[in-house]
Amino acid sequence: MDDLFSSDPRGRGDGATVEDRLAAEALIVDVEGFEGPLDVLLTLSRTQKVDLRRVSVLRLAQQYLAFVEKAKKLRIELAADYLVMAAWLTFLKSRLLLPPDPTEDGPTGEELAAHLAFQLERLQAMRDAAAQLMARDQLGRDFFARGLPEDVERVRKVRYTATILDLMRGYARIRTKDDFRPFVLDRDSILTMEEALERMRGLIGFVGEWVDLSTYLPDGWVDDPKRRRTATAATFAASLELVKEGRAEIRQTETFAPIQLRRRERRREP
Amino acid sequence: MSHKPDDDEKSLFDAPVIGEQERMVEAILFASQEPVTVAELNARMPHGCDAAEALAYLRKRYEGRGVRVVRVGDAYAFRTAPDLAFLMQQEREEVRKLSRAAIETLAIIAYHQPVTRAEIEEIRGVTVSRGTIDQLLDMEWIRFGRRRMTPGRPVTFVVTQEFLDHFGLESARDLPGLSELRAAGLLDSRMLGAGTIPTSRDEEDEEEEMAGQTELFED
Amino acid sequence: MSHKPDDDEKSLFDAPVIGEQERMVEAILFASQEPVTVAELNARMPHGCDAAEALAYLRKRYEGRGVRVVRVGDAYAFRTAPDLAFLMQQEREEVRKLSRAAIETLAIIAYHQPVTRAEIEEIRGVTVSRGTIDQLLDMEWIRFGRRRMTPGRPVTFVVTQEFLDHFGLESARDLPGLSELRAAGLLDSRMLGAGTIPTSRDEEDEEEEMAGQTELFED
Repeated sequence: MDDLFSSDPRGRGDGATVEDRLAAEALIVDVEGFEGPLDVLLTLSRTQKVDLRRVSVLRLAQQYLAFVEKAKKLRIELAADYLVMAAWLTFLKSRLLLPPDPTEDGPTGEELAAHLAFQLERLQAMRDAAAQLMARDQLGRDFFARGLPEDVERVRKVRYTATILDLMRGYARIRTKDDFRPFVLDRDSILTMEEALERMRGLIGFVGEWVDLSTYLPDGWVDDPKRRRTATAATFAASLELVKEGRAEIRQTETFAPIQLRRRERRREP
Repeated sequence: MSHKPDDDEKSLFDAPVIGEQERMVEAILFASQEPVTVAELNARMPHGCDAAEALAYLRKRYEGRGVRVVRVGDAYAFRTAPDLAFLMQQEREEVRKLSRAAIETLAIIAYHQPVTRAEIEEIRGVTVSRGTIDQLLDMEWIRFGRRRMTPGRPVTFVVTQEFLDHFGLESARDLPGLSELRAAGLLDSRMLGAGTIPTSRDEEDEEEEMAGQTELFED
Repeated sequence: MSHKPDDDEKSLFDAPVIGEQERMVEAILFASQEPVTVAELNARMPHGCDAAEALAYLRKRYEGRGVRVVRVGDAYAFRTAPDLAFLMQQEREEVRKLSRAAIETLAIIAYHQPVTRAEIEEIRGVTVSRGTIDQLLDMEWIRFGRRRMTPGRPVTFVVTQEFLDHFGLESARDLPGLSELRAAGLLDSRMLGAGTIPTSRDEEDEEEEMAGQTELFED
């Protein structure tokens, strides 16, 4: 990359040429239209009118810095990454201009410059490729699929299957209904429908008047909202069960009104 | 051929040759979402084309092929040749796990056969739907056994050879007992005392005996 | 030809003659809007058929016709000849307008696949917004590829069969200019250590090593 340095007419000046300033000014006009700093660099590199592989990175750095300077002067808010790039290019510039420091690690200025040139070339190549891709004949625009596809009729056949383990588990589940609950955690704060039903069966026989469902909630299940919720749900479900059995009647006068319950009078035997 | 558009009006350009017109009709019929009439074809094709003629050539070309140009009302479309309709059907086998109800019912039949429906319900604690039994009969995993010699002469169910084959059992007696289920970790250790499971019941078993399930564990 | 199913296994019936097989492939491909793989063809055709061979005949038969058999990845489909596009105004679909960012991202994925988001950003020099990737995923032009075996195990993106189908490509190897780009080293993942060009990143982006793209277009 001999020409890295050659096209900087003033050698090590950090000012930019008139040309660079003009380029910078032109860019400022639509800074919004750029897709980040690399895009700006690519556009700037075009002003050098050389093959991207022969672009002068040093000059590019100066052009870019001129662009950022110009933006600052015009009080144009540049996104942070534009400033990060400016800082990095300043660093690159110093590396390119100063003799290499043997104590310093990492890539040399020339390597960095070469990599930047590579990135620009690669980005340009991808843009060209994208343009070529979009210029191709496209399905639904230039060539077409069958407009009236004939669907394959899917005849579904279901085959059921089970393993012997399923069978054994199933049997174990039935034979140990009360004890065998391998996957259920015991939860103290859950009132089951069965528990509620048992309780209600005992109580309902005594209540001939309409009484709010909430009065059936067991002691100790009223204060804690969580416990109250589960108790209410279980008690409600149990009431429905009693109604279904013909042992109780249930009513609610309007939406969200209290739900009331009373014993159902047994019809006298004929 | 008919439908030739304005013969008198001379076109600036010659109409495409008929082979080219045939290609056009082919492409239009192929891509169109509906059958296309000759008038529509003519309207879409370059001036001077004779869609009817091109269509006639195209129909000829597709005679005996896998698809054909067919007439639908006064329009035309490509359709699969009728003798290849079988290719348009795809049988897909879907393997599904047996439902819990079916598995439990099946397990009870396997462990207690011959067993009546009432007995199954007694053991499961819930009613057994017709569908579940039908499904198992359908799969040929269970079949009807001898009728029970009790009032009502209820039918019994037993497992089939297919069932044994599927589960790799020589006989229903090979099914593991409760103690083995427990040893395999399938049973909670809180289970009641040990007991074996009867793998079959004699026909003289009375339905009345089914009252207490615990008896089933006592041998 | 390949995909001949078990030659050793004698079928009870002889496979249909090749002309008949060609008709079958014709019917199946005609019926489907989506490309159909050779494996699917073989699965749907009677035992003993060689869809690949029948396909070769079929492709030949349709050369120069108004519709053609095109290859899309490892699948085949009928598509109208592009030179007849002018007849298809009615069928033309409104193609979703893609942003410049989306088009670039798509090209980068196509030429560099499998490629991580960080690599796309490295190439473009800017963050790739979620929306861009989502849009391409949504159009089913890209999909997730294998995770990169580097720290953070980032996901990669690859183009899909729909992408190939849409752009009339037989495979990703047929992308325009691919070999030139590769020869120029522009598809290599070159990275420098410290001090590389800054790319603005989203904070959620995984920091990842740029592994060599050995998987590129292998198969």
